[in-house]
Amino acid sequence: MNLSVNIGSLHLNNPVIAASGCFGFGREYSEYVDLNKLGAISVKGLTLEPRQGNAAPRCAETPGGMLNSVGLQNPGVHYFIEQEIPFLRQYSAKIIANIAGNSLDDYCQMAAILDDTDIDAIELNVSCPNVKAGCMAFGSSVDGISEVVSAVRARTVKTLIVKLTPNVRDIKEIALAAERNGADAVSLINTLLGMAIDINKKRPILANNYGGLSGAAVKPVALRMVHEVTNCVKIPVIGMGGICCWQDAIEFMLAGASAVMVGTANFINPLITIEIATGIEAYMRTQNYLSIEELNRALKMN
Amino acid sequence: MNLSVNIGSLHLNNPVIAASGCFGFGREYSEYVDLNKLGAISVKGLTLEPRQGNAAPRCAETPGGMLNSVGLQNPGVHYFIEQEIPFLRQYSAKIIANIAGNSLDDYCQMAAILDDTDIDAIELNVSCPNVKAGCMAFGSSVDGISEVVSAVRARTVKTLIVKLTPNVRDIKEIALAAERNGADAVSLINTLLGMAIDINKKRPILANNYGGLSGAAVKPVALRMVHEVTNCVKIPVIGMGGICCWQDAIEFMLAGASAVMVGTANFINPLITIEIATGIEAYMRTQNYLSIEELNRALKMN
Amino acid sequence: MNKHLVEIVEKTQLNSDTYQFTIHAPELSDSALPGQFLHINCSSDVAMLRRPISIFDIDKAKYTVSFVFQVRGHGTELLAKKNVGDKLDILAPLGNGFAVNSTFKSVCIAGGGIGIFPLFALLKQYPDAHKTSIVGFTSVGKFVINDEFAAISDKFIYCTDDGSGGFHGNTAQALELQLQAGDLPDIIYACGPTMMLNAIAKLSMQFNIPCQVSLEERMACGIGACLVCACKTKADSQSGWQHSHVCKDGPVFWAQDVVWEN
Amino acid sequence: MNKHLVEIVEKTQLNSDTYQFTIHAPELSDSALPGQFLHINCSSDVAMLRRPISIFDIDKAKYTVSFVFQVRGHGTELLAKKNVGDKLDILAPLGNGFAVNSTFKSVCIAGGGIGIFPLFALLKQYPDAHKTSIVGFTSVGKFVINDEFAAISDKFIYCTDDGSGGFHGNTAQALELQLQAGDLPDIIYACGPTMMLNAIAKLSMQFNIPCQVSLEERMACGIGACLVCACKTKADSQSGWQHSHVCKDGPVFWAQDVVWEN
Ligand SMILES: Cc1cc2nc3c(=O)[nH]c(=O)nc-3n(C[C@H](O)[C@H](O)[C@H](O)COP(=O)(O)OP(=O)(O)OC[C@H]3O[C@@H](n4cnc5c(N)ncnc54)[C@H](O)[C@@H]3O)c2cc1C
Ligand SMILES: Cc1cc2nc3c(=O)[nH]c(=O)nc-3n(C[C@H](O)[C@H](O)[C@H](O)COP(=O)(O)OP(=O)(O)OC[C@H]3O[C@@H](n4cnc5c(N)ncnc54)[C@H](O)[C@@H]3O)c2cc1C
Ligand SMILES: Cc1cc2nc3c(=O)[nH]c(=O)nc-3n(C[C@H](O)[C@H](O)[C@H](O)COP(=O)(O)O)c2cc1C
Ligand SMILES: Cc1cc2nc3c(=O)[nH]c(=O)nc-3n(C[C@H](O)[C@H](O)[C@H](O)COP(=O)(O)O)c2cc1C
Ligand code: FES
Ligand code: FES
Repeated sequence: MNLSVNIGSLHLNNPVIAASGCFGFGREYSEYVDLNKLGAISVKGLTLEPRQGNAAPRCAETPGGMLNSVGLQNPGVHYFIEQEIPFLRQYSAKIIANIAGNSLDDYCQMAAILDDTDIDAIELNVSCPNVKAGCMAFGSSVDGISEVVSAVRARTVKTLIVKLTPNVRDIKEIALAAERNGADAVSLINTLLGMAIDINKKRPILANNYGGLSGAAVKPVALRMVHEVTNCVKIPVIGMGGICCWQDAIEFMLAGASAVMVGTANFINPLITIEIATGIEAYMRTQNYLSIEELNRALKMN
Repeated sequence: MNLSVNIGSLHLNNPVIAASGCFGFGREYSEYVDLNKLGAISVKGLTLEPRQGNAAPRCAETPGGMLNSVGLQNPGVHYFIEQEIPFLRQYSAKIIANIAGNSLDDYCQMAAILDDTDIDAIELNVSCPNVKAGCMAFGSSVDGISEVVSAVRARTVKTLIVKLTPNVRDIKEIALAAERNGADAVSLINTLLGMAIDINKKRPILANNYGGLSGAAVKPVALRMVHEVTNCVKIPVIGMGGICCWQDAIEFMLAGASAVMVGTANFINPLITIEIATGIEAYMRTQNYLSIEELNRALKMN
Repeated sequence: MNKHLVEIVEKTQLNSDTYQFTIHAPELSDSALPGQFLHINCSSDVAMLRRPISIFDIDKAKYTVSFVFQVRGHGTELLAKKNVGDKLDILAPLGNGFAVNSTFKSVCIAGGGIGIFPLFALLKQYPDAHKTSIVGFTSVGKFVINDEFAAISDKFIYCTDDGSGGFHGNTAQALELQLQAGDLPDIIYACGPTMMLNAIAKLSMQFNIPCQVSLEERMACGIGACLVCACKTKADSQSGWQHSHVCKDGPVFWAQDVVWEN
Repeated sequence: MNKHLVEIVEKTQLNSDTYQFTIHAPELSDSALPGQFLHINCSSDVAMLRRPISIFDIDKAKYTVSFVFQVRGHGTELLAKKNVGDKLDILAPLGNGFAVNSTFKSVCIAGGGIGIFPLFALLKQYPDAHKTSIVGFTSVGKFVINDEFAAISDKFIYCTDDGSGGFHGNTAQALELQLQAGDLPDIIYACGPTMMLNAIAKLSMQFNIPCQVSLEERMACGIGACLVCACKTKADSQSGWQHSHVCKDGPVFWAQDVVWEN
């Protein structure tokens, strides 16, 4: 049995990836998890310059999920290259640099900078709902995504994963535009834009008012979108959104995802990525699947 | 203190409405709930001809929510008029006829037919994700909604509520188009399109493959959309999506909703509509709000 | 109103994953019929749907009703954690019970797996008739409440899919042998997997014996309002069929009224 | 690794909504420091975030750690339902504890509401110093573990916001009176509502006394990975501030390092 998958030229030992923003730069979880046992780590969303992000509170629990409005706090791409890549390179997990920008130029500059570094892939975050300028604006129209993907494609030979927002009417057309313009893979879903109100204070709970919904609650929407996208693009699809256990991961892979990313579930169980990898392996063994591709083809529609 | 609200010319004794598809034609719940204590009942989505709906299974539980793919099973608008209106008229709850069609002509015919009957309002369902033709297709573009709303508006003088789908990029532009074309109010959200897979059978759980997600899980998305819409339209907004307790209802009214609809929560607690109405009243009393409009204005943004 | 907050007065674990609960519920014990079900709130979580569970036994003298359930997923798992003294929020009795006809001289029940549970209270409605019980499980290890069925029946046949005990085969096959041997009851009542019910329905038509089946479908409201629990039944319409609803029009149907799909 | 499955060995209800739990946790009792916290999984539901709760007391001899918490919402409500013998899934010890300096001759703690809990174990680190405890609640009815604080302190002042007992006012006001009267400790440790901490931070600067505060912020991961628990601290950067994280850089901060907003 073979758990490995290829996402473009990116070879993963297994299909479990830590989702961006939910695993820091790997350091924090390295105490809990053997990072060698992860397929890859998508690091916290990077910007050209360091950012302090939004004011607190940045988090609100909601039924079966949570809202966050971190707003891309990060130490900047240069700090990442100098301080974090060397740490991560100690492990066999592949390094995916998640990048976000205010402008097309930001994306291009970061892609060019990262192209010269020892990372394995770039995840183009055009789907963060928590920053004022750029980002999700690019990701929610065919024109926007085409522009940014083709521009970034021209700047890097690294495996290029485009991360899609679910806050659209038809995610298929966005995914197809990413594919057409040179993406090696798409990952989805980023968070759904949501809100929670404190009825005693009569104010939104998040200082930023709106935030991104993630966690178990979004799983049915994520799974449907992954299924839609795997059925229209030819490039690999990385599925995520509410994956909390290996059974959830199997659902996404039956829906056609070549790999899965695990976000919010890490906060509840810091060992969950490894438990999911183990569970996938056991399921494939009992069900006699020899490869992830077989699993990807196993779903029968009603 | 005054709990009554006006939705166009529709006067409700209180802001709690049973959501369409979740309360049958009131009969089933009349054993549990005094229908006189509800603001209104939006009946199961009606079509011109009787419909048998989709195959079973039509329901899947998901974290904090459920998927349904009923697909508008209903006895048709004529049966409703003859058999259900007389029953409902025994109670003071206002009657909202939720109508769905395959084509523009369906909507127009039903509106014209209902215009002559003893109902209080029409809720234009242009947001059902579970039928092949029409419906959500109308509701997910500015052109589609403009066409259907203006056509229906020309056929009826009843209060016209347009029910919006959350499966769009920008619900504000859809709401504004509904307003521009003569809607007296908008109600939102209908269900989010989702999916669940049985990993043992390797098939989608729903016979229809995809279904509509409702219940607590969707609340943050619903609340955000209601907030967006109340801040851009001038007509009343009816909020729904995951309301499970009076506190949830207050969140929606702080977000600007004039009234709320309660759907999935009825399945778990058949008394919930009344408990919510009681809770809203108690909250307004302790917080010294004299009217729902005051509550609608009370939210301070961060 | 059918909403009750009832106390669990007895809890018995029947095997590794099956439990019998008895609740104190005077109104319910008075009005409930075999074949009806309880719609049980298994969680304190406001977002978890209720779970439909059939009535297993009714004790009018003690004002109790009992039910037996197997742990399958999250809801029944939480239910199994409840203890004597805990309160249960239930909607009951829901649906239509079995048609009981006191003139019947001979009745037969056929139950597969968790399908046997609603049939026990039913048999008790026939103190005077000759009662044949055919119960089936995947394997002997899964047997529960066999003794109770054996005790109350005049003829008791048990089956296992894997042949680890009793008749090797399912209850439909066992029933067929009975019928072929000329042991023809006045009525057959069946509950279990759809494939088994389908086979039994065919047998009942072949041997011209009235037959009622209790169907299962995923439910939300349990009272006929949400329409998710659809099943195909025969109708006078052009298509010849309609969608009925298991919670309200059932769960018990006459076998001949059901449209059986293959 | 900081993930443990520990057993609850003692549970005491302190008042209508406050509980003290003691857990058997040898490793933790050995390594944990006052001011650090436990990140507790309150539910069997895989989707509920953990809840941060401070260490209240550490008993190295008995290998136990205890914590005290108030029921606020859904998570703490579920936690309160756990019983002796139940297992708790915790991440601990997390965050940085208070700085303890054995040369200090006189220390003062000021705690408001649930803010008093982390300060108890801290006082025990100062067997020889003169200890002043200022604790405050909204009203006498809310008092918990006052006796323990009184017993361990050389000077004990209690405050109520509504004047229903002790000093009428909050702990910052009570502290101010002490300082004005010339009762100047070597260090002040404070925990409680932000407004109170802000006032105490100002007093500490005014009287030039080192001061540590324990901050609260909504958390998800608890270990510095998700960045949701931001708080503003001073920085060498152009803006003069940065977002630190309560779970990892705190929860204890030097008052002078925090950017206090009004
Ligand atoms: C009328 C009726 C009577 C029943 N009587 C009994 C009984 O007496 N004893 C018994 O052990 N079981 C009985 N069942 C089946 C029982 O309802 C399911 O096993 C149970 O709902 C599964 O819930 P779960 O939380 O364990 O599983 P999950 O997989 O967590 O359930 C997820 C969802 O699917 C639904 N679901 C899953 N399996 C079934 C099923 N087979 N039938 C209906 N809904 C299902 C659940 O209700 C829930 O909404 C009955 C079902 C029906 C419809
Ligand atoms: C470092 C630290 C130490 C703490 N120590 C204690 C203690 O010893 N005793 C005690 O009673 N309380 C303590 N608290 C506060 C405690 O964490 C909250 O009261 C608790 O999380 C509320 O959860 P809930 O389920 O009751 O409320 P809910 O309203 O259901 O919580 C919803 C969400 O908001 C978060 N939240 C709500 N209030 C707070 C708050 N005040 N601080 C942080 N998160 C919050 C919850 O963690 C959860 O994610 C501490 C908080 C922090 C940050
Ligand atoms: C606290 C938090 C921070 C996040 N930050 C980022 C980010 O920096 N870049 C990004 O592409 N996605 C970010 N995400 C989105 C996740 O990577 C993921 O797409 C989403 O949370 C859905 O997956 P989940 O339900 O498993 O968490 C963040 C999510 C959370 C909860
Ligand atoms: C079983 C079911 C059937 C529904 N049928 C209809 C319908 O016929 N017409 C309609 O406009 N909305 C229908 N809805 C959507 C609800 O009215 C409501 O918009 C949605 O469920 C969100 O609210 P909730 O979370 O309170 O359920 C249905 C929802 C459910 C769960
Ligand atoms: S479960 Fe709602 S109609 Fe049957
Ligand atoms: S809670 Fe995740 S960084 Fe502090």
